[in-house]
Amino acid sequence: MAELRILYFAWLRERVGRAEETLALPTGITTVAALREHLIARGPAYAALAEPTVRVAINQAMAGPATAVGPGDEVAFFPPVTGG
Amino acid sequence: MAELRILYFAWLRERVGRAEETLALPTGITTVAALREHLIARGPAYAALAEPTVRVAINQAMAGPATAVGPGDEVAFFPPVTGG
Amino acid sequence: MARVAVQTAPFDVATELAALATGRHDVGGIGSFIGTVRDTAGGRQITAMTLEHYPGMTERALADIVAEAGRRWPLLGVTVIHRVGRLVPGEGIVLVLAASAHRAAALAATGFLIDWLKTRAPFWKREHFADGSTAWVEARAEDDAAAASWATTSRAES
Amino acid sequence: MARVAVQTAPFDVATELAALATGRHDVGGIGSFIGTVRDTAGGRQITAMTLEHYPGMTERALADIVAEAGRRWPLLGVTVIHRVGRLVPGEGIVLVLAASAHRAAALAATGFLIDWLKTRAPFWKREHFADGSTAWVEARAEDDAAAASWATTSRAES
Repeated sequence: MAELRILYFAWLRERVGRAEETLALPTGITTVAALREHLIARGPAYAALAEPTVRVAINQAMAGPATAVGPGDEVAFFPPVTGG
Repeated sequence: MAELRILYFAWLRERVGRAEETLALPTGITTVAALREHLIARGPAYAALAEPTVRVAINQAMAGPATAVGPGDEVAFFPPVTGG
Repeated sequence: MARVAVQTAPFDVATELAALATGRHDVGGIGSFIGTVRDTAGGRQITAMTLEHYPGMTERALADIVAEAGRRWPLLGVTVIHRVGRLVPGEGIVLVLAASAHRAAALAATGFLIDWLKTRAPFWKREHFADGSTAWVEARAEDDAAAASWATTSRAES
Repeated sequence: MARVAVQTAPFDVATELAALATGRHDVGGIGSFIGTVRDTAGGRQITAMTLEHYPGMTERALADIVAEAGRRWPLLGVTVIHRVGRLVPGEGIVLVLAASAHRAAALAATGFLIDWLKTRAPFWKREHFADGSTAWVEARAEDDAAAASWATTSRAES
């Protein structure tokens, strides 16, 4: 089955209520933007994903709304970074 | 008697042939430029003072041609610095 | 030539300098930046800071930043160490070292590495206050501006 | 708050960092530059370098440069140590440390201090070559340009 591994970091992890989950990739979801909309529609726990500052990485590389998402990908959502 | 202490550094010290000397301040010498001309006129050992890159400090502060020279001053001649 | 590490343990600057330059006779200058934990933020007293990161991506992001520095300046060695976990005021968070034959490249690369790290490496800081509350540190627009200032032009000569 | 030293002995970076920042909780970043002796100059092999200076004026010039840095950036501590005498390749010549609450000030001050030191502090280097000959190092136009770049504008925000 086509699955995605989804990770959440920092306050996004706290607001979603989990650090990671596995998602069966829904038919028709092929981009970061579509995946994000799909998750937000799942319920109030995912409302934080609608924050405009949220960043996305696909397979540990920064991604944009149009970046392709496919089976087996590791997708991470997180706030702007604050290291250093 | 009105005297000046004169110091030479780096290749200027080598070309003048001494690290320092005491000079009776000649009448009418009141600026760095006049002192430099006076020294150059003393003989070939002082020819290096005519090099355009030579720097001058009066009492351990950088000076220009018009800077005043007076009794008791410490006057230093040296090449452009190359530390660091 | 490049050493990148993400670790909970403190780093030792003398050890890292020695690893970078001891026995080398081609290095003319080493630039360095050490980031440390302050005890105040926005006027509030901080008792500790917790650093979270994205294992795997962090190392890749740091390696990418180091590689970009190596394309921009003639570097002879680079070290980037970033700590994670709980840190208290006075402790070192991040160490950047950049060695080159000449000081301009070493200093410019040091600034570039920390500026890009701050906006591109997946670390997140949480501050712990004296009253027991905590808050995630917010990204600063001036960090974005500093990183963007390196985006298109090399500053090797600046 | 400022430590300026001219010495024949080697400096120890760890000791100087500790003296500058240990026990302090207001420092957020420390910028550093270490200048080291390379083994070549203009394609020729160098076996040693001799550094001469102008005792008295050197310390005054360094103190003036440190004071100027303190006027330009909000610094919490500065260390400048410059060695004189005979040095061999690989040895440290000069150490500059600048501590501030914020990294931009620490890094800018570090660059400023070494650039101004290079053109304003009375040190002269002589290189010793493998064949026994020696030559005084000539001042470089690019060092004058680097120093001049700081002359009129503060770069605290750069």
